[in-house]
Amino acid sequence: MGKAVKIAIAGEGGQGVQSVAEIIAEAANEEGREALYIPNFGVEQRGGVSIAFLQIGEEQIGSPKFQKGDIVVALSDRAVRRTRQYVDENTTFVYDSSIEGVEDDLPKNAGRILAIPAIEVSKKELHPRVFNIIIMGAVIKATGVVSEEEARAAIEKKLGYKFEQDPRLRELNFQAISRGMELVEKAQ
Amino acid sequence: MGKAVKIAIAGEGGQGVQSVAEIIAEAANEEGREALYIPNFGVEQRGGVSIAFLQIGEEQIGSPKFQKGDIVVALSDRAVRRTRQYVDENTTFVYDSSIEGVEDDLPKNAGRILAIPAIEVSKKELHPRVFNIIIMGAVIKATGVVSEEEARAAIEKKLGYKFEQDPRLRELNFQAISRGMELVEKAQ
Amino acid sequence: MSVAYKVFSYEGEKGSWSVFPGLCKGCGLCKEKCPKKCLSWSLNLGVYGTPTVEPDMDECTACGICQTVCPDCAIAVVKKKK
Amino acid sequence: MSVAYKVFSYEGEKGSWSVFPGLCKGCGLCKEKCPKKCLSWSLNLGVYGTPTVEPDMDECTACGICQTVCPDCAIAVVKKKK
Amino acid sequence: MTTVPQMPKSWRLESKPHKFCPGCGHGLVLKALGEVIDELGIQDRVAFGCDIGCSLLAWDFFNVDTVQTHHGRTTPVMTGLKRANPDIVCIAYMGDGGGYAIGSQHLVNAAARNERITAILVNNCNYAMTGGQMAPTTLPGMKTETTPYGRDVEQTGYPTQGPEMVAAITREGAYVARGTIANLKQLKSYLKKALENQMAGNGFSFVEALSTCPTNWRTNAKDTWAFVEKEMPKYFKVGEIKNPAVKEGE
Amino acid sequence: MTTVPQMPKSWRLESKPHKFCPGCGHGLVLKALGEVIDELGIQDRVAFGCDIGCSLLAWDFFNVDTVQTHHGRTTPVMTGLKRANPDIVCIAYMGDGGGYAIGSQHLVNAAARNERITAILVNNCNYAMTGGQMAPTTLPGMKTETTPYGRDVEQTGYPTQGPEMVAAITREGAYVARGTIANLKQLKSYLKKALENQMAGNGFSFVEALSTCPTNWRTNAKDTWAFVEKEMPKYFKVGEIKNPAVKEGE
Amino acid sequence: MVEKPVQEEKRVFMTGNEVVAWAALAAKADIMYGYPITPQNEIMHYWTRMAPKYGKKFLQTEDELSAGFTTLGGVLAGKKAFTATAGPGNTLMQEPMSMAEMMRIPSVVIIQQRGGPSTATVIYSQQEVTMTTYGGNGEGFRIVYSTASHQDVFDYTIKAFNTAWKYRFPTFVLGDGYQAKMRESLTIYDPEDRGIELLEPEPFFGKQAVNGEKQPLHIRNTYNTEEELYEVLSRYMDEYMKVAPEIVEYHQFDCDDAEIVVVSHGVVSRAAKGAVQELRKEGYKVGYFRPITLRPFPAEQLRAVADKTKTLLFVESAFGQLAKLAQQAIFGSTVGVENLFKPGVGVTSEEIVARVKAMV
Amino acid sequence: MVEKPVQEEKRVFMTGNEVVAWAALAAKADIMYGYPITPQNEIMHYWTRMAPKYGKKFLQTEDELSAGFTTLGGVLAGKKAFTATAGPGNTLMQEPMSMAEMMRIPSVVIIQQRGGPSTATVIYSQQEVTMTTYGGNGEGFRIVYSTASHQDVFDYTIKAFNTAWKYRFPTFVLGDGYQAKMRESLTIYDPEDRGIELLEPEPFFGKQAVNGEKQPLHIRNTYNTEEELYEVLSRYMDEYMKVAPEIVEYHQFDCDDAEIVVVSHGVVSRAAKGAVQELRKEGYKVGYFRPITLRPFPAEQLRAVADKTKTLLFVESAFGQLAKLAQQAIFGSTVGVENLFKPGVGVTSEEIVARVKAMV
Ligand SMILES: Cc1ncc(C[n+]2csc(CCOP(=O)(O)OP(=O)(O)O)c2C)c(N)n1
Ligand SMILES: Cc1ncc(C[n+]2csc(CCOP(=O)(O)OP(=O)(O)O)c2C)c(N)n1
Ligand code: SF4
Ligand code: SF4
Ligand code: SF4
Ligand code: SF4
Ligand code: SF4
Ligand code: SF4
Ligand SMILES: [Mg+2]
Ligand SMILES: [Mg+2]
Repeated sequence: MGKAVKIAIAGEGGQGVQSVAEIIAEAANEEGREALYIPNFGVEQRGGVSIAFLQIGEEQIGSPKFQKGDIVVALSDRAVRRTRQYVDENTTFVYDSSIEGVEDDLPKNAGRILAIPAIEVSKKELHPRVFNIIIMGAVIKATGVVSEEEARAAIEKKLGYKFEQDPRLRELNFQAISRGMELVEKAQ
Repeated sequence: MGKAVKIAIAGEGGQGVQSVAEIIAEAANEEGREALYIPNFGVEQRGGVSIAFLQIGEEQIGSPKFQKGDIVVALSDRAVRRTRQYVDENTTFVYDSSIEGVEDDLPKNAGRILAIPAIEVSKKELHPRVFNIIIMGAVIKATGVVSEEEARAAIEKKLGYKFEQDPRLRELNFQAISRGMELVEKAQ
Repeated sequence: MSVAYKVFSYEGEKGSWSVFPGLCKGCGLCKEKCPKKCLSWSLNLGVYGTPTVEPDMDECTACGICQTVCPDCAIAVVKKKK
Repeated sequence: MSVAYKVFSYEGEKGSWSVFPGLCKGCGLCKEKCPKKCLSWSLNLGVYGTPTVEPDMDECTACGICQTVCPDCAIAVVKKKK
Repeated sequence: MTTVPQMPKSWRLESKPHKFCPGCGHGLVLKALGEVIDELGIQDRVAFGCDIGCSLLAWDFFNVDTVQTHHGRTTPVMTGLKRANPDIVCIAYMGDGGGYAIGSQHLVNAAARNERITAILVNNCNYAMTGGQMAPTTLPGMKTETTPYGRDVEQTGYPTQGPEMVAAITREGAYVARGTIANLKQLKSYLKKALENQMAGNGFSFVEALSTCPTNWRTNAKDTWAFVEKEMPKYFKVGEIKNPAVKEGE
Repeated sequence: MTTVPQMPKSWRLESKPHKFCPGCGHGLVLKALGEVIDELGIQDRVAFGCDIGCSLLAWDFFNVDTVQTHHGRTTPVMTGLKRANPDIVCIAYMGDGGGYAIGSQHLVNAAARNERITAILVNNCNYAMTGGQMAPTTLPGMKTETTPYGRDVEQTGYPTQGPEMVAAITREGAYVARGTIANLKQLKSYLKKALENQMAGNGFSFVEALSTCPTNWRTNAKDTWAFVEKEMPKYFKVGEIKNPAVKEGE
Repeated sequence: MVEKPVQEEKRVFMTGNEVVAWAALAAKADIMYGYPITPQNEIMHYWTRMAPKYGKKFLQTEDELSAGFTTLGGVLAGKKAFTATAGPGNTLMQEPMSMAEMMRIPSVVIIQQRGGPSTATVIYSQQEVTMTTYGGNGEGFRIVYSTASHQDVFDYTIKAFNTAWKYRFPTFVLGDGYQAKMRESLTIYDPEDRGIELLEPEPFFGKQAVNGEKQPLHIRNTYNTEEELYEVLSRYMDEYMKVAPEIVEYHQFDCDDAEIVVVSHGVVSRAAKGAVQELRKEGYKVGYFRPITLRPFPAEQLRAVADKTKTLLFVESAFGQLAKLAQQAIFGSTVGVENLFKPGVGVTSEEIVARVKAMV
Repeated sequence: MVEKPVQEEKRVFMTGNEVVAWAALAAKADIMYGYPITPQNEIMHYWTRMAPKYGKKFLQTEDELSAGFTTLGGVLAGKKAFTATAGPGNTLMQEPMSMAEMMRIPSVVIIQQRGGPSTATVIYSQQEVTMTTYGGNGEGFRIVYSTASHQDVFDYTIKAFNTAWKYRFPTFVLGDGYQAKMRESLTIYDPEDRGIELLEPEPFFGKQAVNGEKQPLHIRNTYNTEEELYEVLSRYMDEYMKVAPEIVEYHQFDCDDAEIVVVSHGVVSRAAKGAVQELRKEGYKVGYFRPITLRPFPAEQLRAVADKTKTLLFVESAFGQLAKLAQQAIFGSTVGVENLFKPGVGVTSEEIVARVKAMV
């Protein structure tokens, strides 16, 4: 059994981490690979840090959650603190460079730590709404679990009905993927 | 451990079998012997056959109910049919001779079968109200678990407050015990 | 299935009155409700060995109240057709 | 215990108006209820990273309704004594 | 003419005499109900559910499909049955303990959802089957096994007003009444309307029947009647509370 | 003068910001309650019980003794507490699911027994904590996760009239009202009277509060207000239903 | 001042349900919450008669859920509260007791087992063993005493209050319909006269403020993350395992040279005792083992017996509910196992004797 | 005519709760009764969206007691009725299911386990094993399938309906919060296309009269005497024991030469599988055993494994609830026992690997 790639993405409620994970999972599934995605959930409907656990591999995935991720993405200060536990020396830890005051909380034991300016790019270059798609690009670049084409196809499938009405949205999303991939490339 | 004497007394709701068993049990207890009395009970408040299981011995009694009694007393046709199961070759089976139509239902395997005219005696000689005390007399005679004096004392304790008001009642009850004992003696 | 019940029947001017001792539990509800107060305890025993009831047919109007209030359907009253 | 909250305060003719971004969840209930419609989204972010509110103190009457309807006690209004 | 007992056709002969005590009002309620089933000609499509409580003794009472359920749970069993097969005329038969105490969430929610079933609740002012403890309907001052010194309303409240409570949460379509075995004709008419209301698909129907329990009341026939006729109505008003056939204000 | 949040004294600072969603009405009900506790000066002798439902998020909300109970079971826990120590001012805080569905037997029986506790029920027209299913109080036609095509009153009945039901089984001494977070002054006055009624030993007191759940309603601030102010009162009448201080007929 | 309910040691003759009421008074219980169910009803009947004389309270609730939860409320108030139930009522009681387990709220529950499953019979069984020891959605953080005689009922009901408050695990006294309804003799006494110290319950809620200051208590049963819960449960299990050896009780005799050991609990162990005594008289090498605590289970003690004997004969008025507890507890033992299972009915000495004879 | 919900085999990617809804449709379930509880809610959400399209029904009840009892009502009407719950809801579900056991009313209950005891967490655990297999005041006359993957969830939910109606024991599909909420791929299909015959439920009630005559059915759960009950229970147990071998299911591999066999069930067995495969690659002699039916338990099958290996390593997200079932089932075996118990949290392959390595 080839080991599955383990991905955790965490952020605040509105940051769309769950849909990023879901889209990647579906893209992988479409390719016929095995994907398992599970969100964290609890008693609070809002307010907690939102975490998506995603694994992609060639064979049936084992435990739905994992102790250490291959790539862990944190998109807010609380998310940084909450996801440290999933990091070890094999982990690539990605966080948004605009997050303030977390220097001391970064997982020092991580294999790599990448700060990417996703929030800034989304606001300044693209649109805040595609922030999570930038993250998606970053994740697929960092892990290689799905190709850019597959990611595009998955987004098309998910949001195609919206793109019909406003084709510019398609472009925006696709750009967001590419930019996300670039950000990781640069940070490496 | 000396074996306890096992007694089952069964009758219709109004026949007072439970108080007979209770009084005997208390008499035995007063003497410092070990007594265990348990009534049958079920979902019907009325209408079922009432059975009292009583055991008296020198040491703590074992199981509260038993499979075969030393003496089994049945005071109605339904009681005869219901208590057959508690009879074996060591059992003395006592029933009221006025019960009709149970000839075929009597436990043929009983060690002894005694028919006693308790109902008749109570009606004709004493008073229907002391019917159960006659039965009590019969039981203590057949088993020897308590002496006549002790039985009287127990009745005094239980009904003394009534006897205060009407001393003739005391006499009636004591006579009932004696008559019950006689009936068994004669039937033997 | 049909079950046969023993019956004590009484005839009167106004009708006939029957009690089924196999059903009567001797509760006395009928007796209390008879407007003519013409029911009394009988020597016949009911299903639980308690007395059942019997009517004084001179008084009984065959009004059927006793039948109505019997929780065990132990009484059957037939009013004579006039 | 006492907890210190960051505060953005605004002074106006009728009184002072403060919001505690550490408490504000950006629900907008206050904004809808302001009789003067003088609250708007601010660039300051609240506890969940969503915008908090700020008043137009030229309009604000320090009536305190926004404080009352805030489920998180994120607003404090002090009316000037006349 | 051979004289035979005048039992409702829907009664099951094989289980008679029934298992209720002498003078028990359950027998009268079930006689009224049996006659109504006969009159409506629905014996073949009635399902009768009895609760745990003395009502359980009716598990083989009628010649109709019958299920004995758990204490307080007859309402949901019959609700589930009705939802799955609306052609069945569903009767949930229970005591005051089963309906107003342990099963009250089922009763009020079936009423609120307007389930098309008929609930019949026998109010005998006590928990009879378990030997006579206080019920929600026990009268003030009444002695029971758990109110040995008489029910103290300061401590335990007043008798539950069941039909009034049910009426308060039902809307149009519901039928709610309180009858008594002291007026069998009226009780029968309530039961009939309750079943008709179900069959018409109008909604929930509920009849409380004031009943007797001479065993636990420890009353003779005279006192039994006196209690059900005179004492109980002091706290429980007999009559129809909601009847969809009667327009509001009429 | 340093500017500090104007929280009720009885609120527990350490647990603020509280765990309710943005715009949640629970926060407003608890603000009103906190102010009442402050005004009555009873912080040291209040026990607060919260249900399972979003109310559980209030388990460390106040600086008063607090117990988080089971779904629907806050009423009995607080009843048991009050019975054992009548000096404690007992508040049972629950949602519409906890109070009118799974815990309705407790609610109606506590009311019937006239337990000297105060029950506060937050009506947000849905099961919020579990993600927005139909509640007994869901409005006709309203979409929820279990009524995806809108609540069909034919199938599931009309919104439960809780205070009306409670009022129907209580006698003298009970206080019953329905307030709304859209009128906080009034809600506060109801909560105050409810607690005073308990403290006076009069009897059960019950306040339903119409509240908001923007998360499951999926409403923005404007629609949130519109729903609680305009839609809900169509089915839920705000006002006092029973007040021992007011004589009948007044 | 109200006088003590039990003034001096005395031999009495009463039903087990009456014994429970007396024992609760002797243990200084303050308040009973309950819902009627046969065969435990008379506990409430006696309590409601006697309690007011001693300033004790009672509340009849609307169901067993409420009986359980009001009991927990009573405990929070700092009172010795208890309840009693049976059968389907015990099934419902699992919900409140699972809360007691999670929040470590001491509480005492008397169970008088009846036939099962469902309503079954109102009479008797030993079919509530699994449920009483491990019921609810959890790990059985609780203590269960199984009584065999009225003396036990008295002693262990008193003890249950101390155990519950000492260890803060809900504590069950497991009787049955026979014990509930039968009359036999026992000696009742005031525990303090015998030097048994009765623990004073501490109020959780409603403590007085000291110098106008009071640290309020916040207790919960819900956790946000799996890890938080795991940590709590691990701690509870550690504590449970640590105190278990102090709590465990059992009774055994004639096991040393026994080829067959009869293992039974509760009222059935009376029949077992008689049978073993009789068989010994006849020369059979038979022993007797009775766990008194079913939870925690006297595992080491039974294992020691199993190591020396050939066969354990489990005798129960159930389908092996005790046998399951025992087999899991002494897993690894190769002792032979035989069963005499009579769910819902009593077992007599004669049957056990016959069974043993048939085995050898 | 409404079309079939599942027209052709297809690979899908969805949550476990959605899988349950599809499986129930595929099994021709008629009606669901339910009460919300996390993590099973989405079963109802999907059902209420899809069911009306296929003429299916739904009732949201006032609590789980009602959900269980209405389900039994639905079954009496001759419909394939089912419900789903979790945690404290499962605790309450024991009351109606004890009635189903006594009256042999087939019924299907989906359990998505969450943390316990009490409200605990809404997330995940394997702590409802004891309760689901043996809950209520009885003897566990029921069948429990423990699923490990979405494919299992689909297959065994369909199977559960057949099992329940064939044997007339209430049948549980035991999942958990992870399975409920995670998304993974599986193949859904119409069972009849695969030659799986779906049993038609017979109406208990509401049968049509034939020639104006109808034999009404009277069913009860209460017996008057202990002996009557004993007779019924003995008959049930005989029947249960007789059919158990047909029902039992399990999965094992690499056990033949294993020195350690990892025993786990449900979602944890996925981690176990991965761990065993990895360990084997590294040359460790490790085997894998997974009971699929927890009740009846694959006792003989596990015993055969135990007879050949040195140690069983029980791995669970609970404190040994599976281990208890297993140890009782294979009592007499002297196999060594080790545990990796993590109540309320998941277990990963890595942990199991580490544990096994530490053992050797
Ligand atoms: C869960 C549960 N709790 C308690 C009982 C015991 N129980 C059986 S009948 C009954 C009371 C019945 O009273 P009611 O419903 O008024 O009916 P009645 O016997 O008075 O007709 C009780 C408490 C039970 N069977 N199940
Ligand atoms: C016995 C039991 N059943 C179900 C649940 C799941 N549950 C938790 S909260 C809740 C609904 C809460 O709704 P409501 O009481 O209206 O409170 P809200 O969240 O809307 O404030 C449910 C069904 C539970 N915890 N326990
Ligand atoms: S028919 Fe009427 S008058 Fe005759 S006995 Fe009956 S009640 Fe009395
Ligand atoms: S009412 Fe019926 S049962 Fe009662 S005494 Fe009269 S005839 Fe007999
Ligand atoms: S104080 Fe009044 S006017 Fe000023 S912002 Fe608030 S609501 Fe508006
Ligand atoms: S009401 Fe309060 S929390 Fe909401 S936006 Fe206004 S200040 Fe912020
Ligand atoms: S106990 Fe009462 S209610 Fe029950 S059958 Fe007897 S009289 Fe009727
Ligand atoms: S889900 Fe609704 S009720 Fe719950 S905290 Fe959020 S807004 Fe409030
Ligand atoms: Mg009653
Ligand atoms: Mg709600």
